[in-house]
Amino acid sequence: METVYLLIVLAPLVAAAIAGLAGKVVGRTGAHTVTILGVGLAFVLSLIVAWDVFITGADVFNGTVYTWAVAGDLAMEIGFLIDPLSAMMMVVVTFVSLMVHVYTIGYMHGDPGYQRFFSYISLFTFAMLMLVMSNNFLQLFFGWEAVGLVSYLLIGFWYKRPTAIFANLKAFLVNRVGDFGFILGISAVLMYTGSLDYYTVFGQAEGMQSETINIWGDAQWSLLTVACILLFIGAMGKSAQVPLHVWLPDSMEGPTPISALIHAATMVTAGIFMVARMSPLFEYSTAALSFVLVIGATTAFFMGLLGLVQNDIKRVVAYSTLSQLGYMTVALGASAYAAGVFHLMTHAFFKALLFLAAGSVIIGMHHVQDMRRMGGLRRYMPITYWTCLIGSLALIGFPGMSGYFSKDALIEAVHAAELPGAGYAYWCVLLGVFVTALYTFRMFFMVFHGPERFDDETRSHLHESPWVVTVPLVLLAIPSVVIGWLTIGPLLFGGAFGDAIFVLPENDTLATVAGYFTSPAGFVAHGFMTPALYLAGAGVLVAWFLYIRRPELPERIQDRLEPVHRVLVAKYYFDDVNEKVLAAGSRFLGGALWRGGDQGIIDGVLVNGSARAMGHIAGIVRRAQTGFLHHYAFVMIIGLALLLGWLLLR
Amino acid sequence: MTGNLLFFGFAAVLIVAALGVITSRNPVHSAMFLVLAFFTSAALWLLLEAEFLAIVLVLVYVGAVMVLFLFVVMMLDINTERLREGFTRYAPLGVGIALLIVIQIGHVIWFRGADTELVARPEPRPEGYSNTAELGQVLYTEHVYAFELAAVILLLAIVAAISLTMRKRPGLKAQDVARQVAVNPKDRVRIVKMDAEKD
Amino acid sequence: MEANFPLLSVLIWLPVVGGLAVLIADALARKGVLPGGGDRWLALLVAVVTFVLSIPLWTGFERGTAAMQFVEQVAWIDMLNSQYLLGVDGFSMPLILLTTFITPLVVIAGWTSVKERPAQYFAAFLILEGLMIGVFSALDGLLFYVFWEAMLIPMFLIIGIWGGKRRVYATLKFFLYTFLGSVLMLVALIYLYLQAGSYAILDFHGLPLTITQQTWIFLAMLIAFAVKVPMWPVHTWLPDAHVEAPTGGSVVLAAIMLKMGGYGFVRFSLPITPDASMALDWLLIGLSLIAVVYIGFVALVQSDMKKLIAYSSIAHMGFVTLGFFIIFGIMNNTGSTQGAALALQGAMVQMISHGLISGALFLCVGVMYDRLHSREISAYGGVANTMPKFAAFMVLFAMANAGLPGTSGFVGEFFVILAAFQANFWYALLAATTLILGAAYTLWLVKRVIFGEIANEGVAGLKDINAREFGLLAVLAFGVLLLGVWPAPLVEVMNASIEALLEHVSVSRL
Amino acid sequence: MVPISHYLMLAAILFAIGVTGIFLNRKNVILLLMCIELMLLAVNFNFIAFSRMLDDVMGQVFVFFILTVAAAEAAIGLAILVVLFRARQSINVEDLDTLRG
Repeated sequence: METVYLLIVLAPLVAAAIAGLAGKVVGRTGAHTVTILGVGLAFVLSLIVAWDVFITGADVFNGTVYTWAVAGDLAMEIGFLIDPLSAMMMVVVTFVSLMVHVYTIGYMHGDPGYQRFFSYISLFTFAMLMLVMSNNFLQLFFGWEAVGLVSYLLIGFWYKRPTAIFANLKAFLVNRVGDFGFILGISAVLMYTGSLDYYTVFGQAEGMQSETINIWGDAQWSLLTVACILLFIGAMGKSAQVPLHVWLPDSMEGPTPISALIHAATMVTAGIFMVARMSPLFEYSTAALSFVLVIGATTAFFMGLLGLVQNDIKRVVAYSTLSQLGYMTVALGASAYAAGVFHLMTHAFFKALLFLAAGSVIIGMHHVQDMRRMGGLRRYMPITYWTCLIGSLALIGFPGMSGYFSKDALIEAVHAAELPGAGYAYWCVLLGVFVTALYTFRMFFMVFHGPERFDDETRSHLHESPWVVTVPLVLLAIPSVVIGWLTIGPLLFGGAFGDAIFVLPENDTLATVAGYFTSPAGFVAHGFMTPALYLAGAGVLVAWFLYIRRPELPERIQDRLEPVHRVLVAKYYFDDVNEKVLAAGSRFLGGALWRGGDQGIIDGVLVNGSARAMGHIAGIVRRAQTGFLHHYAFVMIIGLALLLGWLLLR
Repeated sequence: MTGNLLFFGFAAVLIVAALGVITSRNPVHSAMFLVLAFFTSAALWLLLEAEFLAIVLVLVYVGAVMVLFLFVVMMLDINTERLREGFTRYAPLGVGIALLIVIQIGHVIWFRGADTELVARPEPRPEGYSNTAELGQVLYTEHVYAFELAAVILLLAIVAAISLTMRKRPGLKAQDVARQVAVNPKDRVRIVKMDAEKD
Repeated sequence: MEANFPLLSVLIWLPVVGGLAVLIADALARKGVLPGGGDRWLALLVAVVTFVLSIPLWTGFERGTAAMQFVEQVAWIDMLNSQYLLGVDGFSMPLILLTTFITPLVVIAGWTSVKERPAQYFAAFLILEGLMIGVFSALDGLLFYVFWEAMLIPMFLIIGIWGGKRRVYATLKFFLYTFLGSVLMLVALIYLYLQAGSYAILDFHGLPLTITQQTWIFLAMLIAFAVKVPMWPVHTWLPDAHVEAPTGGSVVLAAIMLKMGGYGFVRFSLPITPDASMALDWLLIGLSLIAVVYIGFVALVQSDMKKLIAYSSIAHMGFVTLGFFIIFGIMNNTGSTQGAALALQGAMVQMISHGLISGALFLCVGVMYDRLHSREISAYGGVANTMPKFAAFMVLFAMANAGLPGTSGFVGEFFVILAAFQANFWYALLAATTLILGAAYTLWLVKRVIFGEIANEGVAGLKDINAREFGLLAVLAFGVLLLGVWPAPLVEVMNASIEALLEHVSVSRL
Repeated sequence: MVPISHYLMLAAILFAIGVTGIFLNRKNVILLLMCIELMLLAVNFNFIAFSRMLDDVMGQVFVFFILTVAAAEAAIGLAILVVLFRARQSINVEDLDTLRG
């Protein structure tokens, strides 16, 4: 089996290398053929692996590929851990990646950086697979940073655009802030366990509870809590949780396929995956779980609100992604890891679908992204319309759709949680459902219904996208509908994740949910007894009322709630604080240290100052060196006389 | 007593000559006074039975060095007036210090040196004593290296003096064979293309 | 190769003699005896042969032992009991290889860009190479000192003759700074000689010294090594020297000369004065962390590319000294040497990796400077449009500089941060800020230089790198990636020496 | 014979005159050189006197070498003087201050 795993990882890498290094040789067709083949191979093999793991019930594979380095007696290795969690992630990653590859043929048609783009997304697939298949922290961190790198390259893919290269720098730096915490978390884990291997570390998690660390003054902190919170800061960066979310909306500067693949379906969920993977650690730290819960809830609700005031179609979807990531995080905080990961999977499908649909709209509109200049597109782009509708329904949790199962399960789990902050989290996720429905259908109605707000020139070119674009849409729409129905049973309540996810009995909120789960149909029926469903319905209705029935109303509401609107448009001033305080502050500090410290004190006072002092002293001393022989003779003679006198008088 | 008489006579002349050296307005006179000082010194050294050195002093100093001095003084057209500016400015200081030194040394000699060999009169050398032979004995045996070194220093002085004062005359036509051989046609010949003149 | 082949001597003297040969060949070419232009080929030949000869050092190196290998011993100055004693262990061998690896690249880099006195330029680098290998392989204190000082001369000439506008100021600063340090080191060496009765460094290691003696020796050597590393606050010579130095000079300075300071710490300070090192580790750690954080901020605001990279060098070298001096805290906290080994390992790998990365970055700046004759960031913008291949390399090296996993820049930083946590939470926290700061200054540089619209006509007229430059950068890129993906061979070479050193320092001398 | 002390006294006076000469003629290089010769002569006197007193020929050997070196010194000094005069048309010490910083 090991060869298969290696092949899964290496096929995209080799394809990326061919497309990237020999792009001119293989040409455009060659580039997309070879990368699609590579990723396709990885997908097929991932399916086989998943079949093996879930259906056949193969043992967990935990093996080393090669030893990266041995320092002292600490062996750092590159290896694979194939268990249900990673098998599921592999399928999701390779499937969405494959769809995006195909879609890209249409979307990037005619772009001069065609080969480069395929190389990057294949490379991304490789990095993401390394991340999810890792069996140790080192490789996890490698994949973690590597996906960040590719994300950086892809956001800045159109490197001539000032906004794009600003966004990619910002994305990388914000991610680095997360990684800063992440690497410290890994250090904490290593310090106690003396190992970077997952299983070794998890085996000692229980003992780590009683360990303390002295950070400030005499206060003793639980090492486990510190480690978990630090690790979670890494997840906050990658999965864009408040306050490290600021990079994700800006990352929409990248081409749309990237937004679908990296900034919706896979990379941003790496943080969720990581926390789920670390469940044996997080479970023992209530404080850390609480922290996760509150951060997630805040992201879920408040980022959703921002989606209401955006006019760029991609940004609406981006804020919805933020909000949904918050949902997943909430689930993690409530110890419902399985629900979080389940939502991760369903979200990967329907959000990729929504992004690709948005991309399809953008192709149709000739790269216009402002929803205020769209409307009534339903007639021109039927396939996009229907697939987008499916995606939207899945997103808001329409009964029976995949999103319904995952979201409902996690809301119920949060409801059952008893951690500090669980009440706040519950209200956030519940209200979030209404907000989600509102902004989703606001977008949907503004784009596909209502009056046409574009000129005739655009209308003449408007038509459905080519098949390479629509086929992935359809292929993604299928799992968006059915995947929840099919997998909720085994994944959430059937213990399909096995030992990959560890939950303490007293934290097991999903067990409470399992109490009223009999079958998928029964779960749908149960949904009608919870407020979430009605809130979602209300959201759709309000959207319909505001944007179809009375389109003049939003303006008036906006005027009435001017302060609120201003705060929302300014995105809670996060960007302003970051730019004006943190970035400008750093530059100011750097300048002050450089001019004041290096040039002023060290060079000015110490280095050149000592040189000046030396010159000054020499200036005094050199007056003795007149250069006149008689002065020297005089001094010599005086000296002689004094010496003689001294000899005589002594 | 003739010894005493001779000593005081020569000593007086020596001091007068030395004073002449430093006070003469004309450098030629100074040089001449110096010659006189050397002569009297040679005589005094003879009294000390250092015959060889006395002769050397006359031959080398009077015969060679002082002649050199005179040459230079006469050859160079020196404005002595400017050189004597401020002649007396530091004179009191110089004389004072000189007196101080003399008094100090005298003090050492007369008071510290009383009742020692210093005030004793040395016995005359026995018959047949040759200062030159004795000096030659040690110079060519014990101090032969130093002697050779002194020779080298003198040689060096000659070479240095010549090379310092030698002048390259402008417009001197000399050949440099090495450069002539190393000539490259490219450096010498320039081929100029010109249009043929029409009309 | 038979056992008693004087490999190290050949490595030292071949480049020196080769350098002189280049000078002679040039002189003869001027006289017309030899055809001109052969000097650079000769220089390249010598550099490559030296590199090839240094490979047996790697292949023939015995991994499992900390003992000195390839030892050569010849009486030198009997009166002082000083010997011509050479040898390598796990600390010095990789550094020698780094030296022999970088020098041919420097020669190639200067192939056409050095217009003035090219023969002397290449000769200076070859002689410098020999002397640097001498520093790394000398096991006799006096011999070490001679190489250490002699090395300054070619570097002094390189900056002073082929440097930029303010080269005189830069050379003087460089020379005086390093000289100040080395004089104090000489005092310490003489004192050690008086105590030990010989100049052999290994004899110094075994000296029983009181804490007062150790402290003074430690401080005297500290200044020498701290200037070379350079540590805050004796770092200000480096930006000036780098800015004024020609490309090759910057590369050698950053890639190899800075490593001498770090090497000095492991060869002298730690083993000779372990108790003083332990007593004063707070000082070194403090200075290292200041280097990481303070210099990180300073690098952010530089407008001159070379200066920015120079400051980033200081920050990265901060990790080296941090790695060396947290070991006491770690051994104290955990009671085992595992974390300390990680720290030392990280510091050593960081040295090698920084040699490759900073060398590569300076070469990149050199490539641009050759074309536009400006080092100002503002003179560029959108280089990726006209130089795509170059841009790819530049981004790769920038990422390596920012410590991206999979590149060599990651390995050392990762090790040191992991280990620092075991000494103190705050050490690790401050050290880890380099993840943010390093990325910030490097990628901001990339953003302003490489990305964006074509900024001006100069950039519009840029030609992409030629085959020579491509090969140069590709070789370095390969090294950077190889070390990042598979550092095990390098780490393995050092392991035994590190274990032995830890064993050595953990026993108090008092 | 005269006591040795007389010679020493004479030498002291000679030396003092030489010193005074340097102060008086501080601008004329030729006279400075002559004063130095005077002082050397005084030194030689002492050597010879002590050599006589101690009956040791070493003192005279010293004088011999001093004479040699002084001759060489005078030769080179005068040569420099000539060159200097050619270049500057002056032998005034105060004009020779190019090396002063």
